[in-house]
Amino acid sequence: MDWKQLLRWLAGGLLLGLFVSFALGPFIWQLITALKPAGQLAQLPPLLPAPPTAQHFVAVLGAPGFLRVAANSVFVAVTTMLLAFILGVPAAYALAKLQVGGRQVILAALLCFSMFPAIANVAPLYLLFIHLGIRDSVFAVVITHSVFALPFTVWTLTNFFQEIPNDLYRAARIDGCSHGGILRHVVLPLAMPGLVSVGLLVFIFSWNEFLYSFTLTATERSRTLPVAIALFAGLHEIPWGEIAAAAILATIPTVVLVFLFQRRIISGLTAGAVKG
Amino acid sequence: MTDATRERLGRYALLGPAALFVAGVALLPVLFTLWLSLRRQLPIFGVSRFVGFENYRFLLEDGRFWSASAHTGYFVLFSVTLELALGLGIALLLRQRFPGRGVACALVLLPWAVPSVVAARFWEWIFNSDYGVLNYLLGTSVNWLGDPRWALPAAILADVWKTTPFVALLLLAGLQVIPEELYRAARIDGANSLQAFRRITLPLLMPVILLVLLFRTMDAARIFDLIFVLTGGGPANRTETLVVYAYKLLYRTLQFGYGSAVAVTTFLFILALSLAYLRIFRRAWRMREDR
Amino acid sequence: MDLDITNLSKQFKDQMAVQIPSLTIRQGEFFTFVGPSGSGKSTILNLIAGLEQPSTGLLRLGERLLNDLPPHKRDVAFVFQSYALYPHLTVSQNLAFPLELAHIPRETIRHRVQEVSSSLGIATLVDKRPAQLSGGERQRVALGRAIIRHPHLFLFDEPLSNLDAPLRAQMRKELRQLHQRLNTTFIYVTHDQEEALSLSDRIAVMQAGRIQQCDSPRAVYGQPANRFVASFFGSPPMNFFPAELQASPEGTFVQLAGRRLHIGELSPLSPKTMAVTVGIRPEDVRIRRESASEGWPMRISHLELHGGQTYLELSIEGLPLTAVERADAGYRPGEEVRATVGVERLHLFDAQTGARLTLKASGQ
Amino acid sequence: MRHKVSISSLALLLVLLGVTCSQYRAPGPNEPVTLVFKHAKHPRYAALSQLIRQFEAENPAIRVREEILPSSTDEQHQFYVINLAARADDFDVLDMDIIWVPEFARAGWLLPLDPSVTPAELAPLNPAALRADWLGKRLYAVPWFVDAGVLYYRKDLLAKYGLGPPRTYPELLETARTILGKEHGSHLVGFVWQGMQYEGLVCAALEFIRGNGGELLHDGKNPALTEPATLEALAFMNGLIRNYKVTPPLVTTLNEEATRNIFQSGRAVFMRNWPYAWRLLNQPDSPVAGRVGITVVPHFPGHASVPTMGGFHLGVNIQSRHKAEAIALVRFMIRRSAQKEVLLKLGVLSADTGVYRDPEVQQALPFLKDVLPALEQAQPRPVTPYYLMISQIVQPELSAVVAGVRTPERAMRSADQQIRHLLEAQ
Repeated sequence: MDWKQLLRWLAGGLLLGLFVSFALGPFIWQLITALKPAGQLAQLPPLLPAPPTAQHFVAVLGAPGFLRVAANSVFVAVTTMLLAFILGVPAAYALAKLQVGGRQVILAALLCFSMFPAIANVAPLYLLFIHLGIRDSVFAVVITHSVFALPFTVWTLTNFFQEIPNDLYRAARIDGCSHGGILRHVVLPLAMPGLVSVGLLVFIFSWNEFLYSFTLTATERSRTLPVAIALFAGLHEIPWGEIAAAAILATIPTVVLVFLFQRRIISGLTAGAVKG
Repeated sequence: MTDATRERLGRYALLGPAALFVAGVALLPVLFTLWLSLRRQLPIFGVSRFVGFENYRFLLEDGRFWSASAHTGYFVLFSVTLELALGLGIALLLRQRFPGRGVACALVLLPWAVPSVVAARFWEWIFNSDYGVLNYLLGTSVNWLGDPRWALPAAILADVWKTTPFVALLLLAGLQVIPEELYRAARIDGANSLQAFRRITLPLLMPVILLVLLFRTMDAARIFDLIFVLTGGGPANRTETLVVYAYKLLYRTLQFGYGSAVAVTTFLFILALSLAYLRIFRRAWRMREDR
Repeated sequence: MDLDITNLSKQFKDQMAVQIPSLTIRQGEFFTFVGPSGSGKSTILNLIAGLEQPSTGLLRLGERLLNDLPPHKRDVAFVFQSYALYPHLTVSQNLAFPLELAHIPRETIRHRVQEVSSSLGIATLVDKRPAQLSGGERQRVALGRAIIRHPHLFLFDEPLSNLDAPLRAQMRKELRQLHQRLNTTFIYVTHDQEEALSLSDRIAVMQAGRIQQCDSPRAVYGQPANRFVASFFGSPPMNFFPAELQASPEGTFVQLAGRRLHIGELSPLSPKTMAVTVGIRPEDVRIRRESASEGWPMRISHLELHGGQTYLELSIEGLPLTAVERADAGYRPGEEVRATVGVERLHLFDAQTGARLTLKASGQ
Repeated sequence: MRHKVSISSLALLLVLLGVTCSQYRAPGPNEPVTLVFKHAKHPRYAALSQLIRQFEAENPAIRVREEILPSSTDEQHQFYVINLAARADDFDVLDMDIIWVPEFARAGWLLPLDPSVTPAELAPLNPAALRADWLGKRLYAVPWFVDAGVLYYRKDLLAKYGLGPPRTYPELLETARTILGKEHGSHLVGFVWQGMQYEGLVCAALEFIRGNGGELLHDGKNPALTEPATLEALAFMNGLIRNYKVTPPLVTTLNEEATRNIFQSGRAVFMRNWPYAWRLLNQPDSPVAGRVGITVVPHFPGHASVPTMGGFHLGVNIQSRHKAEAIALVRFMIRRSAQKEVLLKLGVLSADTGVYRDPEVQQALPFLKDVLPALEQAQPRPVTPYYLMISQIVQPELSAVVAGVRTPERAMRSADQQIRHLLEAQ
């Protein structure tokens, strides 16, 4: 390796190091905050907690209903993902593989709905759920999340499905597959990497979403984590340590998923991103 | 029924459930908001009547609306540009093969896994000019969120932190499909890395760049949570964006009609931008396919 | 069972992709649609398979009307250019797939998979996935997936074009043998004229969605129905020259490159002269050394060696002419030669319509 | 194999759907009425549940379910607006920030309480707070607990230099400058208050303005922003930051908690805040525990202190299906015994002024004697249904003054115009 190349590697490593610390910095700071005793929170220095304390984590985990809310969040995110697939996969398949009239228009219209400011349509949406009688239920949240995840799901999956060679799809029809059979036997297994990434993105979206979840829920029966975190603050008093601890705890599942699937996300999006 | 009609019906049957849900849950509220925006609806004045485009006409003379538009434009321009530049840099670095690449990828992706309300709290804590870690590390005492000159840039920084991973990820995906041979050919033709980047990477990546621009612009133009938590629109309204303004009109002051009009106008701005992108987008694709 | 095609057409937006007034493909026949890309030949296969719906027309297999049947009920098998093997299934799963969908008992399936894979020489590969196979092996698996269903019709869409030359030659032979063994109708689509000639019982030459000629390989090559068909077959391709046809009491003559050739009687020629195109296959050109007195004097501009043969590039009055000679004849570039062509070897086409003009005398 | 997985997950989904749906069932005829009580997450709200159990014990036919809202007033307000505008009937009793009461009442979302709640019941309640509950001749809510701006000071520092708690703003300025001049080297600042662009800024600014005899709005309809008293007060606020450097520029990011954090870490001499901070400042791990004094917010010479009144009020959703029961709960909550619990257990200030004379209370919470004058002098923000609109107009202008990007004259002229436009538009 000559010195020029070495220099390039060093520069690249340095830059990457900078990026990574930019990405990680706020996390680490949040973790430090979560470990600081309450009295030290509004002080700097000391930079590091002395001594570190688990009091905030204990308080969060021990808070009444926190586990129930965490379970709600898991249920909502997983079900949202499933529903987005149940609705989105056939639609994406139809758009990708069957000559559906007005395909461009359908895709554009889908995109349009995701452009509308959420704060404006949350109130009418809420009215709708009152009429349907499913206010303050996880299902109201699930339905909303999956519908607002649909444009992304359909767009990305349509692209994945288009990457599947037409001949395979024709072969399956000759071999006796119905549309459902083609989806099940050919399209889904082949688009698995894409499904994994889309599923993960939808999961994260649902896990993190606040405004709809907040409006559509009223009690711990249906509340999700971001809403619960918003509830940590008192009227004037903001328990920074507990918020930091709750934020760290709430981020862990998505972080674990990102770590588990990062390879899949990248390879999955490759197929989808390219054709737009 | 012939096989052909059955077949055609089958296609729409596949689209049906998705269309039904979208129409019910997404379209209805939008229509309702459109309808509201044509009304003067002020419960505390006891007013509820149809006024046509009166609300939209009033937008023209509402200085606060225009300054919110300007802030939104500023926010979109700088956050999206920065995210694109940073994201591209990260993507180019991560394309190289090196030990620990997977871990680096995952680490860079992390901010994107944080709920945006929580991310805003992170940054509120970091920007605190008294005991925030940013001033501590920089050795400065800048009033990040309280100085009219710094508040919007600070919000942009927080947004860049949160969404650059998404941009980097999509760009990285786009980079991975550019065939390696092209770079080898360029090297043989005597191109240096900068030229290779300009002549090969950029043009071939253009469709993905445009896709990223589209999604990011759509999101950035609707920025709400982050600014609402960080500054609430202040100081001196210098960070008030369109959606923050719409929120205040709708939920703080119950101007349902006018607030809806601001929301609808925001939507129209985004729509116009997206259509412009899509147009460029289609052209870029055609160019690529012709090649 | 014969396949009857009546009045079939397929229109895509503003373009007529296929138009076939009538065609019968007989039971057990190896029938090939050949033509350049975009000539509509693959569309015909899709229409027969039911992957696309015709704009008009009827498809009948024996007594059965195919039009309203979904693809898998038409009793056809399809072999794709890309093989279309399911990448996530093993070879045996690929083979078994259509049978499983037809709810055939598991035992029967296993038996048939075994039988087919051993007959195609892929028995050792059954547990591999397509990605682990070579091109030829994939091709065999694709064939196997078609055979295993015992269909009435085999449809082949350019199945050999992804293979390299030696493998292609071998697969051609195997396909031919397979056809003999199965004694089922094969409908084959290719753009490769050589493949069409060597494999088929009958060939339909397609251009712009229409059949230009439908006949045996010998006839298609020997009596091309028009200039397009003539130019499509043969390697090197047929030479064409503008010429004039002159009718006189002494008979009919062709005025070609300064010479007047008597070609015997020609069926009705109303004007006394007409513009024609003369086609000469390279192998019909006979070359002599300069010492000969007969024929056109020419100069060899270029030689191209093809194994045992040499392609000679010549020119008459500025028009190029290709001839084929044995390689050991020892011609050199720049050499002056004379070329002759047997009158009975000339192909005459109407210069305007391109249709073949038939000589009465050389009729038989 | 694969499709079996997807089918089973679908089945699981359906089962779960069924399970959750089955939770919904209508109450039988003999079951007690269940009231839904929506309230914010107030400090130590667990104590509220005990109070509610007490109510249930007295009224066996009524069950009360608490549904807690985030304490962010924005999120609370948003929630109520969406629900009340939608005529939702699934909650009966709600708690409201004092400034929402006229708004919700005017919008017709609240049930008038005046025939049921008797004058005798209202008599002990803080009269200034109660003023916000009347619209026209009807009573739409009752004060549940109250709040008033107070001035916190560092007892130890003032004592060190032989100074007493300031009564006027010039005194405060002088005291702060004296101490800052002597305590240089430490990161001490003089006076912190809420200067972020939000409702808290209006509360703080109103104390400066009213302490100088100025007003925001006369009679709930005439803007008074351009009057000299108002402008002077705002110029003083700006001067605290830019001329006297007693208030740090970062005040533009401070809300209640941020000011408390600064003060609690021992880095400010004075702080404007609400009484809630007292308990936190005196926690064992607080650096300033035991070194804090509390007094009425200052005024300008020749005028009186007017702390801004805050607090929460209880009302009944007009769509409630159990109006009588809901009113019973509201009346229970303003009863002397309940108000005492509110003060002692919830740690908020009771609306019932009589409670403060209770010896038990005086003994348990001795600091109340310093807070009581503030509660007695406190005035609500302009009582009008349009207050929130006016506040939305005033907030950015006040913020512009505090951030130093506009002069008080320019800012208030602009606010004045917008408010006039708004009030004419009705």
